[in-house]
Amino acid sequence: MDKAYASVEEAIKDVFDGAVIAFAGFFSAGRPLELTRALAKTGVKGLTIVAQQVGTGNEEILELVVNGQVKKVISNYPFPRSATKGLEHPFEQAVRQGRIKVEVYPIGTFVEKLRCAGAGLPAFYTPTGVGTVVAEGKEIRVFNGIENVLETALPVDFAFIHAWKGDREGNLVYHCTARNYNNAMAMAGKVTIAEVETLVDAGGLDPDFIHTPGIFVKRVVEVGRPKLEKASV
Amino acid sequence: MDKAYASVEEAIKDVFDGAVIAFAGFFSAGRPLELTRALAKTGVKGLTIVAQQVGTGNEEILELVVNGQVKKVISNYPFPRSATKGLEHPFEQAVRQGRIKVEVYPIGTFVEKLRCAGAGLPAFYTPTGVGTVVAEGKEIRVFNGIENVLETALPVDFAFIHAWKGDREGNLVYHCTARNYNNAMAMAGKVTIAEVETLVDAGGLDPDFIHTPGIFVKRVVEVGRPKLEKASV
Amino acid sequence: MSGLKKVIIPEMPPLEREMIALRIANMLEEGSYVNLGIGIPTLVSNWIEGRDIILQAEIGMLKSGPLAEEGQEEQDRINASCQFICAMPGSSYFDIETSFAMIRGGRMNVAVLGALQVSAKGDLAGWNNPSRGLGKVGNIGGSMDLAVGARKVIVAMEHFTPGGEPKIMSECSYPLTAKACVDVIVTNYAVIDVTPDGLVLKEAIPGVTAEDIQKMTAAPLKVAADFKEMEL
Amino acid sequence: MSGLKKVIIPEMPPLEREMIALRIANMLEEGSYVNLGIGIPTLVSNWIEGRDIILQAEIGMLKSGPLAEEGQEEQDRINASCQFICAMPGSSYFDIETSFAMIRGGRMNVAVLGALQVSAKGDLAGWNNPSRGLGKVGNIGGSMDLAVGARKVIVAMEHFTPGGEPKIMSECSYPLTAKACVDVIVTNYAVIDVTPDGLVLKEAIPGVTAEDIQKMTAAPLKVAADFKEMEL
Repeated sequence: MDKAYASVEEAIKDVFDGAVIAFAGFFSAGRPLELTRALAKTGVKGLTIVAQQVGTGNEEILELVVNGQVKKVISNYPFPRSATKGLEHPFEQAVRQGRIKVEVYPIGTFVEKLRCAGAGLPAFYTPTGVGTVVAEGKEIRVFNGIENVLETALPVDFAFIHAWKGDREGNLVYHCTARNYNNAMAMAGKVTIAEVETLVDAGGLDPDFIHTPGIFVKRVVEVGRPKLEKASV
Repeated sequence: MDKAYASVEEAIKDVFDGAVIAFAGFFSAGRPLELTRALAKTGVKGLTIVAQQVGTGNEEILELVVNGQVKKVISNYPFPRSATKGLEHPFEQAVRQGRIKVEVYPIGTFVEKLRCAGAGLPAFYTPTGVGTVVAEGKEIRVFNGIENVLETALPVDFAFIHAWKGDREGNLVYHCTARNYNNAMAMAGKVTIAEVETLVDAGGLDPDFIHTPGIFVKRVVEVGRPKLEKASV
Repeated sequence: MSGLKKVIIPEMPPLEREMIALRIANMLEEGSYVNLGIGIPTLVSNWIEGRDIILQAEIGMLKSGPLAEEGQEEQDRINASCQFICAMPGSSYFDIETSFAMIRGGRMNVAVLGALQVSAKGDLAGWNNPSRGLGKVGNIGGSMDLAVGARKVIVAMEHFTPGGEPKIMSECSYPLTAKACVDVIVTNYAVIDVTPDGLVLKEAIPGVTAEDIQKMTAAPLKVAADFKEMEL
Repeated sequence: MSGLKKVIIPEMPPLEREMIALRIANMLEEGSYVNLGIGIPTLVSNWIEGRDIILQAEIGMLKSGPLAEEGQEEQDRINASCQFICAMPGSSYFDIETSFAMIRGGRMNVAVLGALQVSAKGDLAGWNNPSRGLGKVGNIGGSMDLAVGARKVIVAMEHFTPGGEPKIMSECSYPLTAKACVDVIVTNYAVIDVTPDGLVLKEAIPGVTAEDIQKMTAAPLKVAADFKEMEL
């Protein structure tokens, strides 16, 4: 089962207008830089972006925003940290002008929505967000004397992820805190596309230490070690 | 944070009458043999056992049953595979005679109940079990046109687990399919006790390849490599 | 004589269990992820060597390999039937919460499961034989998750119970594993598709007619336009 | 003159942010797992070197170490504030679903969080300053999970907003992070416990009286029987 693609362009060729795409990465760590850059060069538009950051600490997604490819964002920390910087930020401006819709969740809920989509579980209750705007309009239910809010799974059409090492069958290994959302998003993706720093043949990874089993991954493409500047947040 | 104990007896000293205890292991793989044997030598009783097998392929838990220490079993595959063998099996006899109560779940629901307990999520919906006895008396709810059953988290007072390697701070690594329930049960345990084949100092395990982070583990005790016969199932 | 009964079966001997497994192996597509249940389903693994099919062991392993040879057993590497197995290049181990995430999450292209009964609507009863007298408890294992989660469910079973009763029937009388989950039934006499229009007989073993199969089945069968002799 | 206003503050200079962090570090027990939020909370890490306290970085790391020195940065190892950090013997990395399982699952002994406002009942408002004008969206990050999940929540903040308004008040006017979650408030003037009986003033910095703190606080304070001068 050889899932290796020769280029990021080939690997993302079937991304369609209006697709829901999850992008892994937490600030500077674990972002699918090359896949996202390639997407910015395609004409696809009307995208829904599922990602922790949009623009701040994530210049590649910012490019999608600036290109007008983004319709909606589902996130947990989408805006610049500083209100002043935010006023000048193209994403925040697009939100203020109503050109991009935004849905925000606490990280724990955000990532569990992704995992549940991958795990075939349609919904779960969490105590996080009760009594806040996050729970507005949602069902509240008491278990063991504690209020909880009902949250639903978040499946995505494509998941763009970044791994340290991968084999041709899609087994992946991450490095340090660059792991972050990569596994949950791989699980949630109908089509999960992994850029990997190093691609090896099947058997080149220790089977006891695979972080994401290949069954969750449809395509793998080797991109080398990214050259990263420290992200501005 | 040194969590190492000198003996299994010390490590399980505070297990109390009526405790709910999860035992990892899937047939012959990944069972906490030494912890369970030590428990059989204590006088504790009225236990609720959470485990995949009871007695078949799990002779240590069978000892607890034979000793009359068990009040209830929560499981997914508790009985001998063969009906004929079952008639002679002490656990099945105890169930038939009403001395031990049994609750069964599909594996996916069983393990997710444990994970949810560890993850602070009180309940979830799953499509598994709808239209079967598993869903009797439980809430059914439609998401995206599919019926699901509401299942709740299953916290346990103690989790007995078995790891290949562990460090003194409770970080654990499992071997092959002996991993099975160990992580989910470690998460679910209010007090998680790990027997490990090899104990190392902090720093002796690769931080990228820890299967269960130490925060889920309260006590660690070194027991060496188990000598296992193939289990009769 | 009152303790005996007459059972009508074809003159042709039925398929051996290994041959049921072979027929199913031939249905599997290259590039599939497949989970094999206990019993006849496990035998499918003997027929896929060299093919691009990845087996999942629900205990927590992908690309589970053949049974380990005597002396080569690794005590920590077993399948869901508690047999010692081999690893292969590209194998991976994971925890069982992830294993069942894969299963419920629709990543299994095919699950091959045994059954006690299958209904005309594709209901599956496989985990609890009421004759055992254990009531509403029993060994569920991974069967319910597989029946619900796999994209295609193939049932591998004998056409009759050991007592000569048909196992394919209008409604299951045993406790269900899952409702309307079965796509194809392969028995030692026939291949039957479960469709929105009911059961459709696709194949029968040589020497057995569609009429014979209908007589052996306690649910109405439509005969497929391309009904044919089973080839192995 | 109409654009200016008069604010009453003590003659004594308030604590520096580093000193708020030190007071909190002294509250932490040996053997604790602790998560530090962005801002003043992060500074607590400067005061626990050599102590038996394990820090969690919610991005997915336990036993996160000190900031990496110039030239020693590993681009794949950052904390939730996007700072390059060091690993230590016993560190571990994990995915973020596991990180928040720990947090919600009650494994954090303490979370130290910043705040915009805290109410008399311990409600915390910290993620959305309405003056930014973004309505019901904003940067939530891990704050809500930490506020709900940690066994003890310590708020680290300045006593007043930059505009001189009290941040401790009867009811929060900003969007909440979580209800009734705060256990202790440590400001640059005081330590205040949140109890079922309301806010209890435990400590004030030298030269500042309980009466002064009450005047600086927009919610009623009880004065603890063991009220004392803050020691650092």
